[in-house]
Amino acid sequence: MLKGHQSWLFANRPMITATGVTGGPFEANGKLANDFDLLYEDLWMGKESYEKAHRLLLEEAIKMALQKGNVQKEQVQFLFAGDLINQITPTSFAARTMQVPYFGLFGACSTSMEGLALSSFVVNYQGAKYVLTGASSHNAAVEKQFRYPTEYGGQKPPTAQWTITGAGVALVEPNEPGKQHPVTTSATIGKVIDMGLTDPFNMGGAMAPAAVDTIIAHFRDMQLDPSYYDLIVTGDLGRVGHDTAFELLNKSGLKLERKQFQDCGLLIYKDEQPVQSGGSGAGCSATVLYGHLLNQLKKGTYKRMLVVATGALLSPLSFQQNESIPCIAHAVAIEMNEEKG
Amino acid sequence: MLAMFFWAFVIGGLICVIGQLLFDVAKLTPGHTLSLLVVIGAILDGFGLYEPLMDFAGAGATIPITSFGNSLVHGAMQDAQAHGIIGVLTGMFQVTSSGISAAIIFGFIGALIFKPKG
Amino acid sequence: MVIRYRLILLTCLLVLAACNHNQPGKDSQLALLKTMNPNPVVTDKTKDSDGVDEIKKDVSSLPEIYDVAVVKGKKDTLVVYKVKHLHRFKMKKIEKNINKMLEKKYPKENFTVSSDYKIFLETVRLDERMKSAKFSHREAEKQFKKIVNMTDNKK
Amino acid sequence: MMESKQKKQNTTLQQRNYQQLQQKHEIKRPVLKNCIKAFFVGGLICVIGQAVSYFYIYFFNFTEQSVGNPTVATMVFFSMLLTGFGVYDRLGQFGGAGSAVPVTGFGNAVISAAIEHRTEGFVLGVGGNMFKLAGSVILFGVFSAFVVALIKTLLIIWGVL
Repeated sequence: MLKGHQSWLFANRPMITATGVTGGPFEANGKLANDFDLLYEDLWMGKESYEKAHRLLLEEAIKMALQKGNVQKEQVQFLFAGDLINQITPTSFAARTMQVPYFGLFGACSTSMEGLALSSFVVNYQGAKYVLTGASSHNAAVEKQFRYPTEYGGQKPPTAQWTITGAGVALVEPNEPGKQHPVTTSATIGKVIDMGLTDPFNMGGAMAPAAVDTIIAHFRDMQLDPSYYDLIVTGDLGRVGHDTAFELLNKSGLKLERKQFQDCGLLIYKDEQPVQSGGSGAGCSATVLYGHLLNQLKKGTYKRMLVVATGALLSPLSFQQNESIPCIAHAVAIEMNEEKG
Repeated sequence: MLAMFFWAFVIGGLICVIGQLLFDVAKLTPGHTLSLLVVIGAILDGFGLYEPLMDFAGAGATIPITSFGNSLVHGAMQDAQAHGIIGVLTGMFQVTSSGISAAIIFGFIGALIFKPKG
Repeated sequence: MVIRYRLILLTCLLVLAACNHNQPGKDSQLALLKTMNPNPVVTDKTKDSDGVDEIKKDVSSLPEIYDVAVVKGKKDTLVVYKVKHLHRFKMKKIEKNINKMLEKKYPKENFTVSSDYKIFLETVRLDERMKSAKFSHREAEKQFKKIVNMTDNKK
Repeated sequence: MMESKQKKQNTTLQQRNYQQLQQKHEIKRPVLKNCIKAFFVGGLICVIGQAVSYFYIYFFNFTEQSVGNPTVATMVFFSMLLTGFGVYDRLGQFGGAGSAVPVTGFGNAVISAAIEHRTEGFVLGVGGNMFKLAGSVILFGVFSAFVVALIKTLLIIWGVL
């Protein structure tokens, strides 16, 4: 149900019944290694190209989610997924393997929440019984496309972010009262915001206003106060973007506490890992949400959370042609299903 | 000879500091920085300033990419002296060929035996 | 992995082989490190070393220069010197000056002037070989011509 | 220059305000520290280069003038090994321009691109992409050398020099 200007309220509260999260070697050394279902020791993952490894990450995450949800792939109606590579081939090729009707999405690093919002919408209105949604990225494959060859000795400035290697997939089903699963309650779709920043090594700074815009729109549309959520987590703003977004939000009049406002890109790695400003990539918010954050939700650490995945909609071509970096953010609210009675 | 090592270190280091300033202060990409340094090397040789620097600092001046511009001009000038103006075109790579051919050959060998580690 | 280790091994072997390829004498090993001040060499039996000593003295008197080696062959006379490091910027000028000075003073001689370490090293090696009795004058002359040629196609 | 001016005029007030605010939070590049690191890494590479050239002077028939070519080739060879074993990108992150400006950095640019695109085949991948980073260095080197040498030659012909 449309609420306000750009938000959906999911009255039927679709459930996330199972998730599958895969990661690479760098993530295995990170802070959240225990929240991954499958970690690869090698970036190649036994494949002959990074792009194929990228596909494998997503395929394995999908299999994991299906297995945990005890669902056969033939039962799944739709797959909403995407990644960062040209023409999202890794995701499309994984969809070929899975033989599930498929919507390919591109929202850069915001793909995870774009997918979750759409899946929840479809399930909420009985459009499907089982929907898979997810996003993935592979460090070497993405670096190769967006920056320099992985072995090139270019110096990354401290504002740069580290593209994570990983895939996060969720299985969304209609609500069954009493079942202890996380449910999505609402979503806000963001508009493209461009503040004229051009530095591709400072994505966080470019994406922060998009995140802020979407968060403000969410609270306006849902007529809520920030204290309603005990966690508002952004996708991959990194240190720079996160600080900027925090200041912008407080200036706008939304009263947020620092503890309540976190960032997936800052959660995933240890401080001593050489990731400069934090993690990024389509897989970043997907792996952290579907792994760590949902586990915390189930444990009761958090009651309600708003996940705001941010994406920088640039291509190597566009920034070479001196275009600025347009950005987008989508928000989905998640909480635990009410207990029976 | 020990003085040579010392000055190679200092001059080579200083040229790299110029590069670093172009990275960090002028915010140029590595591609822009290296292209600029090559052009500077060519111009310095045009004024006859690079050769003395090479005498003085040895590898400190021949190893940085600026020497690439220098030796391109050198090759062109050598041929120009021998064959007139057309030599500018034909002599260009006479002195520099080793760096480029080494990069091509080792690049290909590298592609044959190595995989990117990520 | 095995291939990589082999590659490293191969490189090491190559480097080692290159190192062993010619074992120079003890003095010449240090020719680049310290001041050698080698005696003037005359490869031609028929000539004596008087004139050569003088040339050496003349060139040594220049303030920018230390360590001079002079070799006199049948036709050419090779003058090699080391330039004090801070004067290396002006090396081309120094070379020109020496050339001019020598030609003025010894108009009959045909001079080859060089400040190249390599040429210096080779003259020291030549000197060493001359001292060992087995090295004939003809061989010395041949070696000398080789050195002079080296300066010609130095670029 | 023209372009950046135009760009500034095209930005709205809101954009400019945001850029100012963002700048406050941007982590500054440690310029001094980077320069010191670049100095030492770059200097060290040049010292290794000097050692290599003395090696060639000592054991092969190269003079100081002609030793540049084998030295450069050897340095590029070292660069290939370091690139292939995945060391050079780490060195680059530490040394910045110190490892990018020496000829080893040029070698690294060529070799890393060649290795990276091997999966697309040797013709279209390696061949087509080898110079995607280093190509501009060759282009601008050759063209500027052409201009410089042309001017100098003409000046010599006209008797100015």
